[in-house]
Amino acid sequence: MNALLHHAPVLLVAVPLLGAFAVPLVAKLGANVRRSFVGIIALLTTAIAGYLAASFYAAGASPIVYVLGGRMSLPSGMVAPIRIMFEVDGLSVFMILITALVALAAVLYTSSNWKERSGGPMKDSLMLLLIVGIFGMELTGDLFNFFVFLEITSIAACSLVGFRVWRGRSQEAAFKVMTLYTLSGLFVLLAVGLLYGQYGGLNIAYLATMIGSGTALVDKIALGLLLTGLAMKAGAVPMHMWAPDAYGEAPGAASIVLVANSQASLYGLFRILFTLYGSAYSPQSIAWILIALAAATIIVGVTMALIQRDIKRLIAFGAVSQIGYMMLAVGVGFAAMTALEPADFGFVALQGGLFHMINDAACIGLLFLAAGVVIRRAGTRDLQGMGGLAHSMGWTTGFFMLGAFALAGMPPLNGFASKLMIYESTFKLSPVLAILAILASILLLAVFLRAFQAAFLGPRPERLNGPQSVPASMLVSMGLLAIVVIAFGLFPGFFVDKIVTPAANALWNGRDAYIQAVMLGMGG
Amino acid sequence: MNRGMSIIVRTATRLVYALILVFGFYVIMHGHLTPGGGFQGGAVVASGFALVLVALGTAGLKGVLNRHLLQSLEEVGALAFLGLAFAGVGTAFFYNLLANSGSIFGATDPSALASGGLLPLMNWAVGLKVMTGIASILIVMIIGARKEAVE
Amino acid sequence: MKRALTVAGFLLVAAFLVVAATTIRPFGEPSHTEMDDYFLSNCQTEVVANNVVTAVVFDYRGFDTLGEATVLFAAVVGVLALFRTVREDER
Amino acid sequence: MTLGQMPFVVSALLVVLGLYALLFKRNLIKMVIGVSIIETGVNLFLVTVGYRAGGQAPIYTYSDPSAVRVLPTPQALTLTSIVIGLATTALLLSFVVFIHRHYQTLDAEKIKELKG
Repeated sequence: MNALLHHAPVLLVAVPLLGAFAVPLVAKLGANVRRSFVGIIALLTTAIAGYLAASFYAAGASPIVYVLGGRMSLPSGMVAPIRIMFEVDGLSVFMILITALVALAAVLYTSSNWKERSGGPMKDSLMLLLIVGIFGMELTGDLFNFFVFLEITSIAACSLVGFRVWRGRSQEAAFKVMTLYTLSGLFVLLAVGLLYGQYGGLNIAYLATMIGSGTALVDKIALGLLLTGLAMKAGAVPMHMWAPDAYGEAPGAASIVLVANSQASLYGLFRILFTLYGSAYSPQSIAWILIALAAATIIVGVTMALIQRDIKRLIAFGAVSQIGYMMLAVGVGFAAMTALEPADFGFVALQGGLFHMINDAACIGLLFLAAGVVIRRAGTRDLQGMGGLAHSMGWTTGFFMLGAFALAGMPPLNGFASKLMIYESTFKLSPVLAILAILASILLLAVFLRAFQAAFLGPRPERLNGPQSVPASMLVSMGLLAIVVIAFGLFPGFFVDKIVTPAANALWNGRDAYIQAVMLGMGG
Repeated sequence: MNRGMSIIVRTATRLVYALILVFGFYVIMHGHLTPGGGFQGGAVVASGFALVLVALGTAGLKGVLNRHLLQSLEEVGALAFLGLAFAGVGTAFFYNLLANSGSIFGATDPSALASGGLLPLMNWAVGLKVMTGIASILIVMIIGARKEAVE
Repeated sequence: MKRALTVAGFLLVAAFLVVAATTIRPFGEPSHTEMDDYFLSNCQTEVVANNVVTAVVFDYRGFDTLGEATVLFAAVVGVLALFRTVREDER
Repeated sequence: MTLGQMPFVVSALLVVLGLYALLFKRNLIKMVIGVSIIETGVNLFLVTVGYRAGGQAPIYTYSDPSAVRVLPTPQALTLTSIVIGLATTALLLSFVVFIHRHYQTLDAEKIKELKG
């Protein structure tokens, strides 16, 4: 194994971290130097992610273990791992690809040469820190390390939400989000403490073996705390109210990284449920709790989106409802997997749910970025005050429409491909839920058609406050996401085979491989 | 720009300030031998800065505790820590390549000051980072709150 | 109504936490200590440091410390960003 | 439950106390204090988890090499979590400063722009 590939997992965290630390120093050389520096860091990170993914799939998608500060995952004669380690399996690689895509789009978008605003270096630094935190959450194989990265994302995300200090609303949202994030982080920490106290270890694979062999009440308490904390941070009902505030108040490009952040929390939830606990504890009831929360999240997200007038809050509620779809699919998959006779539709559900994650990142990202351009151009966030923007910004109009149709699940775009898989598999478990999901999708289409009509159609407005033309880098960043939307919609089979199936396999039957990669003492 | 608290407090602060700093640096330096370390020592030093800020007022800074200087130092500390973590990348990220090496900081006696490999260096990097980081948070928040009180 | 729900939720969480605290293993008698015994017995030869906590913080779990330093860095940058001077024309 | 488990119960009660402040106090500063108390409770819990009966601090300088020692890992974890708590509190208080600047009040009930 060559050195670059060997160190790729840790470089994925270390390179953006280096960028984040160095940005304020580099910024002293001028705004353009800083922008190119951040751009190079983002490109480098994406390249490492792509390289890691390519070689991971080429090597047969077996888990990679990277031990930080040592060679072996287990010292000779030990039963418990002592060092922190990264563990990369199909699900991690899949999440890394999503994050890398979103990060590249976000950084390209912020590097536009629209008029420089104050605090640029800090914003870039915080964005990179948020990306570092998300990568760390997805790579780490250590529960406490997971908590540390969770807190990095919390702090960076809240600083970004409160970035527009002149808006009282953004401060209010930031306070609310910070409180909830801290609370969810502390729930996770409490659970980590409980598990450490019981089993004397922090490694996920080690804890999974210990939990597999015991039936302590403490495990259930820890599971409850972990699920509550992570569902809270992912923005599931009933703790969803922070999400629209956060997405709505964050600066344009930061919103899409926040969506990736919610997905990373969801990843943590899946990791805990499928890898750490597996089928150890009364999983049927947990699966149904997940499904119920998911259904509530879908309904609340869509109905609240109906009554929004602020374009960013409207998209934000759409994003909340999509988190519901992912949870629904994975809940269905979990129910089918842990049933007495595992049913095959569960695997399709997992595929659909995971595929929907990358699709959601692309189309919600496209919508948020287009909305950011629209807000700057129209000088308002209120849909009633807009109108006729299609006359002067053709590309943005197209991108917004593409994102809206994809999100609502119109063929032949990517949202349709993944939602179809979710509908099919959910129908086999419960037809009512499937019909609910379809109805919610139709409502969502109506919501976005209304928003589209209000913002873009109508007579050419007399005067616009914002700048005249959209910078090329913004168009490129939206174009990147648009390509994903179209490509994944046209060739869903190819992408599901290549990247989604290994991830679904990691959830479906990858638990033993994940544990053995650490517990057999290999690595290095 | 306010003048701080009464003359008793200000005189006492001038006496104690240096001692706090020395104690903080001691805690950082002996982090691998005695209770303490980079974080704890850095917090002690930052509390010394806080004392100066509260007792002498922002006038007490006299340009020494310059905000921009502190920020740059914090970034230097963070980069140094990351660099030390990178140093062992020949084996693994965070590999302690100096411990037991017999060269600098590689003493084999665990009670020697020059033992622990990268540990003392990391303590210094983190100590620098924490003291400057907390100090700049304090300065920014105190000046920001003052501004509001004046308005 | 909302207040009643909050009170109910609070009481539920409170009871949950207190019950959780009473069901853990007895205080002062950790059952699995392989990892910590490894640190205690090998730290003086592997890391050559007398302070085991520092050895854990900077060597065995050094990556956590990097994360922790990053959290502090993020907070400093965040606070500085909030208290920055904003030009009038940006608002 | 035995009396020996009081340390765990006390840390749980601290968490409950902090939650109470967070949920039922209307002053934003008091809510921040509540978050801080929860953090303290969790940190206390982590430290108590690492206690071994009759143990000494895990530092070998000037101490009996054969003594029973408490577990070092929870202390390292607590250190990390304390710094994270500090960062969180600093950020939360900055938000409170700006909320006060905009609304001239610290009453959470009066600051309700973000609804629906």
